[in-house]
Amino acid sequence: MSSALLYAGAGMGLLLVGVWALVLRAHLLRKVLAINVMGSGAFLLLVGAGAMGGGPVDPVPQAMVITGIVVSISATALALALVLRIAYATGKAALPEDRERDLMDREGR
Amino acid sequence: MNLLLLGIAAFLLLNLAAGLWRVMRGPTAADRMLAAQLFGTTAVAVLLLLAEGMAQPALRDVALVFGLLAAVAAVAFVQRVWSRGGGHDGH
Amino acid sequence: MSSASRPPGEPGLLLRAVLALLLLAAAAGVALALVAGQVAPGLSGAVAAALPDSGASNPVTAVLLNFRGYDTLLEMAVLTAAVVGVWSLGPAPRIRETEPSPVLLGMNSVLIPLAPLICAYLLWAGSSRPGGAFQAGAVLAAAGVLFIISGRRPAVHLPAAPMSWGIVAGLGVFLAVALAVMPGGRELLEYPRGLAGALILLVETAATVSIALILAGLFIGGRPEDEP
Amino acid sequence: MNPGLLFDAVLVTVLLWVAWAALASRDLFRGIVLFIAFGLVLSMGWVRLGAPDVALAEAAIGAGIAGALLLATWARLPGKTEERPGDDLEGQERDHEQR
Repeated sequence: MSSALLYAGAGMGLLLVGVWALVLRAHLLRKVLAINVMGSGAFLLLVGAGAMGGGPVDPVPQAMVITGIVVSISATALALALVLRIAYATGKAALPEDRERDLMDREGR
Repeated sequence: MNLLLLGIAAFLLLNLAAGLWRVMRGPTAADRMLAAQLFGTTAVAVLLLLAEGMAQPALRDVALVFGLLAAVAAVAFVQRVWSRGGGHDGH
Repeated sequence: MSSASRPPGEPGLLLRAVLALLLLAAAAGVALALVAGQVAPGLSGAVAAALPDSGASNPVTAVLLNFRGYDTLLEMAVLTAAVVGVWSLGPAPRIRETEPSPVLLGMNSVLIPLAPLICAYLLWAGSSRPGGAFQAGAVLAAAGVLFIISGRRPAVHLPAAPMSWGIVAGLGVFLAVALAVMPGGRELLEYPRGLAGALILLVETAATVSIALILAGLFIGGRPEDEP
Repeated sequence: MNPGLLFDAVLVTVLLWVAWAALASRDLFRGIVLFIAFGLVLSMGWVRLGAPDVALAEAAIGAGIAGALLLATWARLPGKTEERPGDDLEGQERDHEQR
């Protein structure tokens, strides 16, 4: 078992945790965190799989991941601005269908 | 030598995991944030150890960036979250 | 999360079960591919072979700005679109006036001048070792964020016009360089030999400034407005 | 056992646990702080994977800017109670004056 395989597996784990939280947590800020964790998992999977051959780490996935990190931070910023809009418009930072559930999360309880 | 450095780095990593206890426990936001700042310092130390242990001097640059940028989150916390008690600003 | 404290709207057991099943299936598929699949040779060799012509000796920088320049060009477009999106949602929220503490001001006076220095260093290092435009831009943006957070009046509302020009400059310069090399039978982004290093440096510098301004613009959270 | 692999195993365990804690914790503020910690640990992971360029990007963006962005957004969310952010129900030690 190599380190690269370990990290690729961890990437898959992060992806799973992210999807799980994205679906089940109601608060929109938490969904943004979940998407970020998912993204990190995908990046780790990509570079980890690229490093499994041994030798020098493949620079192409690395460059793609750097691009991905910068895109994901800008998407996160846009998402956070939209979350604030929704929160100001509706008083709750959750999508309409899970407003009741959000009561727990919104107060930070 | 390499083994020693990696061992110390692993020990620091375990320290970081122990510090997570403070983040989980709180009780105030400042406790959690301070613990996260401590992680930043730990990360700098781990990176410097890895730079020597893996013979990659470029990792010192990563540690440098860490040292500079860990402060940004702390300042954001103090100015935006703590100083106004989590209230929202003018809307 | 105990089931006793679950509020009425909490997702049901069925949803959880279906989700768990789907995720496990996906994980099993990827695990199978990772463990049993053949390891492809990858592109390390190809990149290393073409490196002398690329204008950068750090393979990652060469891939970002030369071999896969399309990615980076379109990435700049995505970043610009993101900042347009945030600014179109409304004006930047007004920050309540607070007197910045002397500790913060003292810290800023140490950290803010350091950021452009480290930014320039990373930009310069990027061609031969880890570093590059994104990392340098992010460090510079951190200085901008510190400036914005410290909440001193002139800093809260940055003048919008120069900032907008700076934001589109990265994409503009990249596009201009990409198109300017086309006469002489070359394709988009096909840098002429010998000039590649200089052109990459030009694109990277513009991208660094742009990325810093974009990240700061995103942090403001809305369209900056000049003083009323 | 290979010491490098042992280090990696510790790192991966911490990484997965921090991610899970950040997404599963009740307290949203705690989730954000754990997410900042997640960025730090992930950056060390990139270093171990042999990708220092990615580690630099992650350190600059994941540890610094994303944290500041999330904290600023959290502070602006309407509808929070008058309590101090991040206080736990079980451990209310107010070291600050009440407003």
